[in-house]
Parts: sequence; C-alpha cells; structure tokens
Amino acid sequence: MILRAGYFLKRALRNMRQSPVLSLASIGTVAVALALLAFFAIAVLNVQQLTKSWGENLAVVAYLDDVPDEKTIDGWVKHIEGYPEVATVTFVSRQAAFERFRKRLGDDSDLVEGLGPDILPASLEITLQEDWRNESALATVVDRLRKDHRFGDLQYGQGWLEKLEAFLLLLRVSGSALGGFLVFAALVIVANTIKLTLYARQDELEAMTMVGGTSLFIKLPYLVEGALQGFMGGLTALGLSFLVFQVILQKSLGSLLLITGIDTIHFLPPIWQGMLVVGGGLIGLLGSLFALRKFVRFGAS
Amino acid sequence: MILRAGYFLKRALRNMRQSPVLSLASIGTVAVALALLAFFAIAVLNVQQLTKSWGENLAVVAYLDDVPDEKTIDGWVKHIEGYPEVATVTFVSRQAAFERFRKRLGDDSDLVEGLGPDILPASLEITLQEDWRNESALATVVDRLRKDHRFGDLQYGQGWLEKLEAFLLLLRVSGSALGGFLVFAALVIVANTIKLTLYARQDELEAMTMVGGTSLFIKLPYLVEGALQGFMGGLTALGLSFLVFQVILQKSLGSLLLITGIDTIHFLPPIWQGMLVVGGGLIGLLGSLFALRKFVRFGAS
Amino acid sequence: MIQLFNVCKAYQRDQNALNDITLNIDKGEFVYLTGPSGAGKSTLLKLLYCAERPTRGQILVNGRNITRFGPSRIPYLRRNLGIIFQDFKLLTRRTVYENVAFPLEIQGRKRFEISKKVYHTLKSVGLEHRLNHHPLQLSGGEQQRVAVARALVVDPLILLADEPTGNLDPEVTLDIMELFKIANARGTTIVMATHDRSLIHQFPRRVVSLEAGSLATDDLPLFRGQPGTTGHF
Amino acid sequence: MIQLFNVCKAYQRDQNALNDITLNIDKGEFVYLTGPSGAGKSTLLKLLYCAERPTRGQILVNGRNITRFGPSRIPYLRRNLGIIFQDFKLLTRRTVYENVAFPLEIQGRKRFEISKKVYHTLKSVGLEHRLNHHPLQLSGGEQQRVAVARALVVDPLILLADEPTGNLDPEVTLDIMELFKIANARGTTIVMATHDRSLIHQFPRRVVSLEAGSLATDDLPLFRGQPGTTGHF
Ligand SMILES: Nc1ncnc2c1ncn2[C@@H]1O[C@H](COP(=O)(O)OP(=O)(O)OP(=O)(O)O)[C@@H](O)[C@H]1O
Ligand SMILES: Nc1ncnc2c1ncn2[C@@H]1O[C@H](COP(=O)(O)OP(=O)(O)OP(=O)(O)O)[C@@H](O)[C@H]1O
Ligand SMILES: [Mg+2]
Ligand SMILES: [Mg+2]
Repeated sequence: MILRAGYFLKRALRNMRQSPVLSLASIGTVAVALALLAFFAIAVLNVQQLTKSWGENLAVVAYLDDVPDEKTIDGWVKHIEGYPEVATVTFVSRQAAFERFRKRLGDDSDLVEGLGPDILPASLEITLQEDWRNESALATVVDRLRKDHRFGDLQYGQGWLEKLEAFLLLLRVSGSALGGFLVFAALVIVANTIKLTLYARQDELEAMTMVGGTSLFIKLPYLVEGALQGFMGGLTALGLSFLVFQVILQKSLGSLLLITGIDTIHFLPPIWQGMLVVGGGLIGLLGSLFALRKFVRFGAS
Repeated sequence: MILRAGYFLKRALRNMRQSPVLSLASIGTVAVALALLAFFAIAVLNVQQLTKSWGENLAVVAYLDDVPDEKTIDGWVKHIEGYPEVATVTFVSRQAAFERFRKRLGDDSDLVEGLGPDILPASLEITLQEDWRNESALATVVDRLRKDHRFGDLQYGQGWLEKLEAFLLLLRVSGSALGGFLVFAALVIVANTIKLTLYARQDELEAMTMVGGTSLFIKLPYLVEGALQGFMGGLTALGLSFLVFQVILQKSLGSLLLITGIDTIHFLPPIWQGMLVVGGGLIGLLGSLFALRKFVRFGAS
Repeated sequence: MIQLFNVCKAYQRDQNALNDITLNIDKGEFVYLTGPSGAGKSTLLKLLYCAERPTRGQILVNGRNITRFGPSRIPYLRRNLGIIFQDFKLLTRRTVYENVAFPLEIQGRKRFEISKKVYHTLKSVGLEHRLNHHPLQLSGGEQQRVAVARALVVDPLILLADEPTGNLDPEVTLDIMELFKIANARGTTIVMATHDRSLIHQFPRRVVSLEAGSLATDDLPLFRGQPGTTGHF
Repeated sequence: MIQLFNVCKAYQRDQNALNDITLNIDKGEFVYLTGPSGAGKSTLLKLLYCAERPTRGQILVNGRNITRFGPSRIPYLRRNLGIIFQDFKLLTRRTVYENVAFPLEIQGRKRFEISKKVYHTLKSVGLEHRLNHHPLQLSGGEQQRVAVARALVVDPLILLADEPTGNLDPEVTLDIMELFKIANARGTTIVMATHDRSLIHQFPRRVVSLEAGSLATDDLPLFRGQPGTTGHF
C-alpha cells in the first residue's frame, strides 16, 4: 500500500484535471471561506495589539506628601521595582505633575493660571508587567505599598481597570464565538461542496465497488483530492488576503489609520499563515471523509 | 405559460423532495453564508449606533464673560436655535460648570477644593443636527457666532472632530469592503453549490433537451428551485442569527456589555430582515441562472 | 421526409464516422439501418435529431435544412420526432408515468388528455402495472419499453429508433414491432437501427446498411438478396 | 460452485421478483439464463454478486455462504467474479484502457503485467484501436465490448454476463461467444443471461429459464426439447 501512494496521488490529480468545474468550484469555495477567516484573524490580531498598548497605561500612582532627596527616591524606586508584578517605576516631580495637569485640562488650562506648581503632589508611577495586568495583582501591589506606610495616598483606577478587563473579555468571547462560527461555517461549506462533487460522481463510485474495489482503495484518491483541493483553497485564501491587506488596508486606508492613532497594522504571523493552509487541507480531507461515508456503498442494503 | 406557473412550482418542490441531500446542502450553505452576513450587519449596526452617540457630544461652547439676565439668555438661545445646523442650545451656569469640572477631575477633585465656582465662566453649549455633524458645518456655525461679537470665546474640538470623522470613515470603508466581500463570497458559494447540484443532474437535463424541451421550459423549475432554496436559506439564517443574538449576545454578554458602557444592542431592523430573506432568494435565483447556462445544451456543439 | 446530401461526420480529425452519405427517405417509409458495431448507425440518427452536426453536407428533415439549426429551433424539431435512444435516456428521478408524460407536458397538452394517452401507451408496451416505479427499479427490458412508450406517445412525424429491441425477449419484440407497424400505417416515417436479422426476415422492409461509415447496401424488400445502389429512388 | 437454496427476493412487499429458487451450478459449467423481460434474470445475477440480498434462502458461491457478506468481504468476492452488467457500468471519466485495467489495479498487479493483459484482452474484443477513447465516445456495441473485456481480463473463477451481446451484431456476437468458450474451457464457470435464441441454438448448453420469478425449465443440451425438472443434478 505504501508503495502505491504515487498511484493514489496520480489518480487524484487526474480526477481534478478531468473535471475542472468540480475542482475549481470546491477550491474556490474553500478559498473564499478561508479568506474570510483570514480577514477575521487579521482584525482580531490588530485589535489585540491595540488593547495591549492600552494595558500598558495600567498603573498605580503613589502620592508623596513630602519629597525626599534623590537618593532616597532612587532607593524606593529600586525597592518597588523588586516586586515580582512591577514592570517600571517612574518618579514624577511636582513641577512635572502640574505641567501634565495643565495639558490635561486642554482648552481649559487658563483656569489654573496663576496657581503655583505646589498645588499638586509629587508621585511615583508604577506600571505592572504584562502577565500581571489584572485586578487581583493590582490589589496585591497596592496592599504591599500600603503596608509600607511611606506611601499613604495611593491612587489606582479601579473602575477603569474593571472596564478595560470587561472590554477585553468581551472582545475575546465574541471574537472566539464569531471565529468558531466562521471555522464551522467553512467546514460545513467545504464538506457540502465535496459531498456535492461526490454526488456528481456517484455512478463512478458505484461502478468501482462493483468490480471489487475495497472501500479504502476507492476512497483514497478522493480523500487525497479533497485534501489537495483544501490545500489549494488555503493557499488561494492566503494570497487573496495578503493582496487585500496590501492594497486596501495598507495603501488606501493607511492615512486614515494614522489619523485614528493606530500606527501600523500587521499581517498574519507565519505560523498562522501555515495554519491557514494546513487547515484548508485538513478541512478538505475531513469533508471528503465525511461525504464518502454516504456514497461508497456495496449494494446489498 | 402564465397558467402553468403552478406546474413549475410543483416540479421544483418535487425536485427538492426527491433529492433532499442536494437541497439540504444548498439550503445549508446559503443559510451559513447569510448568517455570517447577518452577524456582520448586527455588528456594524451597533457600532454605528455607538459612534452616533459619540457624535451627539459634538458641540460648540460659547463662553460668556458676563452673565446676563435670564430673559436675555433665553433670547440668545432662541436666536442660535434658529441656525439651520443647530440642534440644541443649553445654558450652563458658572455653578454647573464648576460641578462638572470637579467631576471630570475624578480622583483629583480634592485639588480644586477651596476654590470658588467663579473660577469657571458660564457658557452656551450648542450641539449640531445629525446631518450637519462635520467639520465644515461646524466652521460655518463658529463663523456666524464669531461675527455676533457677543460670543468671543468659542471652543470647539477641532482635532478631536477630525479624528472622529476619520474613524467613522475608516469604519464605513472597511465595513463596506468586508461586507461587500461577504456578499460576494455568499454569491460565489451559493452559485457554486447550485452549479454542483446541477452537475449531479446533468443526465436529467440532457434527457430533457433530447425530447424537445425548450430552454425556458427545462430551466424554469430549476430557477424556481434555486430561488426557493435561497429563500429558505435566508429564513434559516435569520432564525439562526436571532437565536445567537438572543442567547449569546443578549443573555451571556449582557452584563459585560453594561460594564463597557454599551447599554443595549439591537437586532437587525425589520427592513434588513426582509432584505436578508429576499436577498437569499435572489442569490439562489442568480446562482441557478448562472449555472444553468453551462448545463442546458442542445447537443450540436 | 428525410434527405441527406454528401453527409460526412468526423468526431476526430482523420477518422470519418460517416463518409459521404447520400440518402432519401420518403414520407411513410419504414427503413432498417444495419451494419456492424461501430459502423455509424447511431451517428446517422444523431445527425437527424441534431445531437451532432455534420462535418460536411446538408440534411433536410420535413423540408427544412436542419444543418445549422440553433438551440432555439432544435426543441421544435425534436417535438416532431419520436426518439428511442440506445441508452434510453430516461429521467431517473421521475416515475415511469412522468417519463412518458414529459414530452406531452412540453407540448402543453391538457392534463386529462395526457393521462389518457400515457396510460394507453404504457398499456400497449405492457407496463401499465409499473406506472409509479422509477426507471432504476425496472429491468433492462422494461426500461427499454418505457423509452419506446415515450417515443410513441407523441404520435411522431418520424420515429428514430436506435436498437429498440436489444434488451427484449422475442415475444415482446414482436409486440413492439406491431406497434411500429401500426404507427407506420398511420403515416409515421420510421428509421430503425437494428442488429436483429431474424426481425428483418419476419418484417421485411427497406434495409440500408452501413459499413465503416459508408453506405454499403440499400435494398428494397422486393429485391432482397440483389444488392441495390445508393440511389434506389 | 454456485448453489441457491429456496431463494426468494422481493423488492416490494407483495411482489416476489424471485420465487423459491433452488439451483446448483457445478464448477466449469456454462449455463444460459433465459426468460421473458422482467422474469428475474438480472435479479438472480445481482444476488450472486451481492448487489442485492435475498429476502429468504441461502446462496453459496465457491463453498462460501455469501448471504450475509458485509462491506468488507464483498470486494474480495467480486474480485473472483467477472461481471458484465446489463447497463455496462463503465467509468465514464476514464479511458477504455483504464477501465479494463481497473480490476487489475485493485488486485495490485504489476504495471507491465497490467498493460500486457489489457492490450491483449482489448485486442480479443476488437477494440485495440480505441484504447484512449472515453466510453461516451464509443458506439453502444463498443461500450459493451469494453464491459466484456473488463470482465474477462481478470481470468475470473465465475463469469456473470447479463445480456452481453444485446448491442452487438451477429458477427461480433460470435467472436465474443468464442472468447467465452475459451474461458469456459480454461475452467471459468459461466452464467449468461440472454434473449438470443439463435445463440442458444448455435452453442447449445444447459438452459435455465425463469418465468415471473420462478424456475420454469432447466434443460441440459442433450435433452433439449424435453422439459426437465428443477433438480437435474
Ligand atoms: N462522441 C464520439 N467521439 C469520438 N468518436 C465517436 C463518438 N461517438 C461515436 N464515435 C465513433 O464513431 C463510430 C460510429 O459510432 P456509432 O455510435 O455511430 O456506431 P453504431 O453503428 O451505432 O454502433 P453500435 O451498433 O455498436 O451502436 C464508432 O467507431 C465510435 O467509436
Ligand atoms: N430495484 C428494484 N426495485 C423494485 N423492483 C425491481 C427492482 N429491480 C427489479 N425490479 C423488478 O423485478 C422484476 C425482475 O427484474 P429483473 O431485472 O431481474 O428482470 P430481467 O429478467 O433481468 O428482465 P430483462 O430481461 O428485461 O432485463 C421486474 O419486474 C422489475 O420491475
Ligand atoms: Mg449505436
Ligand atoms: Mg435484466
């Protein structure tokens, strides 16, 4: 059987050449279904990137009632940076805080004119490491700081963090729901398409069972054909989505994207590209396998 | 021919009953493709709703250096409300402005403690009508107010508006690109599916041409069948997306949505629902029409 | 009724399936078409119902030159013909009744007229008890008789029968031949391809024989045994 | 070699296509199966290659009870059979060569052995010049001969032929019969359904005839004309 792998591959290729309409129809269907998946993946990926950069803003601010000398501050910074959850610690002086406040007020900044920089306290701004950006890690850090007594006045955006977490969860849940449905849809559509191509060939399948072909011998070329078609569909989808990415997303929408603050958008990483193509082949294989159950019968019902 | 519409409908229904595999395959494919479209439409619709509510915040603020008596203010409000672009005009007193400012500072609100409400000026807040929420209409209104001399100190979020506009345009462009591709994909897939069902029946089609059937007579039942299948696929898609909407989006994600600030999400409006079903029928009809060209031949090549 | 002038048909470049055939069949004639397997009998019939186009030459059917008929006129030609195909070409997803009724439905006949004619014709080929079966549920000979019934049900101007008795036993063959004779007596021109020599002996009629695509003999029954020329008319 | 015990087959409830058939065919026998159209000849053959199951009774082929054979054993049964189907069942998307080679490929024969055997067999049915044609490009008789070649190419233990000469002219029919006789002489058991009485006259062998699903006569050639009983053995 192993020696005859070439036979089944050759048969599969010949089958495809002999009925180009059927082959093109199923390749096209797989391609379109997978291209949709690819677009969706690109969107999810880039939104994730965006939310990740939002998450970087996640910080604890420790207000300092009195401003100690630089050496002491350096010591505190080092100490806090030693916490496992903490990524960076930045000292913000009274002056810097006042400047930032004025900027934040924007057009209303004339309101604080005449007030001195000493109305705002200095602070240490602490950001968390990527893996620890969640409510409970934040609570741990805040607790530890509070025990330290030196940092009484702690500010951390509870409500805001909760919102961000909920939003990310929403994105993830609805994203994987839609993605799952897309994969399912692609599978149903491809399996249907292959079922229909076999429907068109049921006379042939019947004739083969009648002259002594075993189930496996008859099915293998169609399985190989299904896998090949799926594979080609996957390749086409990859090419198609890359083209659309290049022409529409990068070129035409590039300037718009810049304005909205998203600086670059990324194409699928190589592993995902591979998965798309291999996944296409797999879908084709499963589709054929599923459809063949119905069509290879040996008479005697 | 008109009298025989019943004949063609009956034939189409009988065809579908006789090969349930084919019928279910194409109905299923149409349903899945259109359900994807429906989900997409729901997403677009709700994002639009969201951006619309953002747009409502779009306003011009005219600061009043002196606060005149109520009657004068009422006169001004009436006058500005007379501008064609303007939707609402609201007077914000010094007290109200200060309250709002304090809220806006949030956790930093202790910073303005001890300051009196007179540090902020009173203002008129002017929102624009939906059709006029764009940069140029805003410029017109601002110009006119400026000529009035009574309102010297005008504030309007130029940069922010530009960003919002770009974002909306981005949404609209990429949305219609993806939507267009989805419609195209659904059409390709459905046409392919119907082509394959006809491929499975080409012996039948040939036999019919051989005993004197005219092109129209042979094609009509298949056209009706395609339209019916598309129609049923559309109905299934509608049901499916409504179910998913109810169970997943409204129930499971409801609380998450509330947290992120989106209060309600909407299902497709009735007109879109109708379009989905009718569109399904149309896709089926076009798909058959397209596929039949290839399969109804009269020999003599 | 049927005239062929120097008709050639080549499916492939250098192989003529039919070679310079000139033939005249009058209205009401009954002509056997014989010849060894692969001689071109089915090809000749296919040319007459426009399933193939001649490579060269002209064909007139019922006074019309059908050589260049397009897809809009072919159906109307075929409605005047009763055709029995060598491979039957039945509609496998329809019942026997629906198969035989189909050519009448195409012509837009009234429902009750259709059912009467279909039943009558199926009875004449001995299949009135198989009305609601599907073709694949029938024996080979029964399928062939359905094909015969479908061709005869329209009272065709011309009957083109391609080995209509190949799957039938001798008794049923005689019944079918009787039906053909009745149709012939009513004015239907009949061209029947057959291998069955005993049939030709029992019902002697004009015999046109092909050999490797060329007209070999054309014998009227009166002159049987004495080879005629192509232009017997 | 083939034994049937009280075999019944009913496609539908109350209609028996075969009725209590008991029959014994020895190794190396040549048996004609006759009977009117719809008598049950094809059904009997279908039972022998497991395309249908008997409603009642037992069937032994080559000593094995095939009555309850499942999908895993049926292919191996069929490899020992050469089957000529009434409707040919050729693979329309493969060439003549590939069609005839297919049963050998299934058996996993060597490439050069396959090509030699296929060519030889196609030549014996007179189709060596049609090697690369597709079945739909052949005449009816040529298709039938491809089916014959495909059945004979495997040197089958048993040849089941369902009207293998229905589309053939008398000369080619004789050629095919010669091939059957050669195979028979080599030890192949042959069961051939046919309507062709002149053939039975020319090559007298045992004749089993069915009538409406029941065994009507079972005559050895020596006793022709004298109706035998079912149990001639
Ligand atoms: N579609 C086709 N393409 C190529 N060759 C063809 C085609 N159809 C028929 N032929 C060839 O043309 C020749 C004549 O075929 P035709 O079917 O007319 O023979 P026939 O006289 O009907 O034979 P039979 O008695 O076996 O039915 C044959 O050699 C056949 O192989
Ligand atoms: N799949 C089926 N379903 C129902 N009835 C069937 C089926 N196949 C055959 N029959 C019926 O069984 C009977 C015997 O059929 P069979 O094909 O065995 O006849 P046969 O002797 O081969 O006839 P022929 O000479 O016409 O080929 C026929 O009356 C036929 O209508
Ligand atoms: Mg022929
Ligand atoms: Mg039979």
